[in-house]
Amino acid sequence: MRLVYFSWVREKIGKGEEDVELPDDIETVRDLLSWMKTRGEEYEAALEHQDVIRVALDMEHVLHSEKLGTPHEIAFFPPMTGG
Amino acid sequence: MRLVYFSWVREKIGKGEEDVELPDDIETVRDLLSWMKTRGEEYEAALEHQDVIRVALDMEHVLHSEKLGTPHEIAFFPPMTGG
Amino acid sequence: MSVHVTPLVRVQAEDFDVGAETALLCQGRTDIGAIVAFTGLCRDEGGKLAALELEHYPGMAEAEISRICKQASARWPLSGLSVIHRHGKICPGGNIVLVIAASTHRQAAFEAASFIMDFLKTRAPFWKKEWMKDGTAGNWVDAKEVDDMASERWET
Amino acid sequence: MSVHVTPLVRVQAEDFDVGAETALLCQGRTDIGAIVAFTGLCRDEGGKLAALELEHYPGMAEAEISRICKQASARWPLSGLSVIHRHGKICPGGNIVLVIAASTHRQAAFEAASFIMDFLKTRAPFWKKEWMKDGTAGNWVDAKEVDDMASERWET
Repeated sequence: MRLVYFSWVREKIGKGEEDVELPDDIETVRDLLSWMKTRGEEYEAALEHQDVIRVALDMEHVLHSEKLGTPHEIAFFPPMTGG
Repeated sequence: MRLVYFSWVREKIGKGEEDVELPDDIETVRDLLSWMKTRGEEYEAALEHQDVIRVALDMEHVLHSEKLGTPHEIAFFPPMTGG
Repeated sequence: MSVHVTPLVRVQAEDFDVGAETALLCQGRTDIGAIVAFTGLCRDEGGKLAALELEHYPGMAEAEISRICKQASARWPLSGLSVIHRHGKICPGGNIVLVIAASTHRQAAFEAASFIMDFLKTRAPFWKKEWMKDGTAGNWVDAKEVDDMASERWET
Repeated sequence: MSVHVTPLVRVQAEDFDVGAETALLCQGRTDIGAIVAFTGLCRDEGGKLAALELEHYPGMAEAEISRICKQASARWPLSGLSVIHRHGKICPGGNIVLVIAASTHRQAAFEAASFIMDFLKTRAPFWKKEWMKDGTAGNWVDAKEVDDMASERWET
């Protein structure tokens, strides 16, 4: 699974993207976030305020309650500040 | 007193401007409009629907109830359709 | 929060360029966050219209637009304001009016430009005559009730 | 009354020109009555800011802007729509975003442009980092609650 990170999530994790094998028991986006935080202190720091973290599956915004499914790419980032 | 006309008011009266001596007993813009209509059938036709006619004194919109005062220029025209 | 701006107001037969006018308004400024440029164009009315002829009241047109700009400046914190209104014959696709409102924040720029357009329609002394493709003598365009309503909504 | 438009969506490092983009949108058209062009610019924050750095999510940025445009087209009868969002380092006074909405009538053009801007702020994957003149490492700009409120007002 391809994971991509942006803005201060990227900076805190220390990389912009990586390929990761996810455990089988992850059902929702929220489960994924919880598991991500166990992957090391940089992940824990980046995803600490879990509620503000936005997640996109294959470039579409999803709620944390959404089923994860089998996307090609999962993105993690803070609230957007464009425009 | 300089009178100026625009749009179909100008076309119906048949001229764009004229200098006119006003009678002494005109107090309001409404009095002026009533008197104007007595000046000939072209004026009567142009100002027939008196309520829709807009009047400006020295280039400022006024209500028909306004006192006429002593402006240099009085303009008569239909509702505006610019923009 | 009231920012004093000197609005640029022009009534002219010549065409205008939204890019050039926007650049002029921003020249050397680094405090502007939002610019809303409204352009009003001549529509062909389903292919029937040959041209619009815009008559105006010289002097009062500029004065009335300036009064509308002053009201907008008093109501919203604007960094810049330009209004250009054309007169004379304008063909379908041609520009009629340009309103540019600049501000620190977008909401002020949007509202000021919309406010100015609503009042230009109902207060600025311009009249449109239609010249049709079939050669019939032009009719004067009727004022629209919807425009009166649009300007009245700002009174609340 | 729904007019099908193909929105022009571009995410680019290069600057844009509001005049050229407006001309492109109107090219050969005689049915457009109103164009609203919104330009968002980099402010200097009282002289303290050296530059904004805009990070974006390539692919999703274009996709999300296209989704926002589609919603606007479904909601208002638009004749044309262009959205350009820049990324990379942008100095004070520089352009960040351009939204052009064209319609037969002005209200649709104003509302569509305003709607698109509100949703660009809250949905398009861009993030701003501030680089200060005193050399301090940039902070990431915080999302504003006022922007969330602005996009929520369209839900009524």
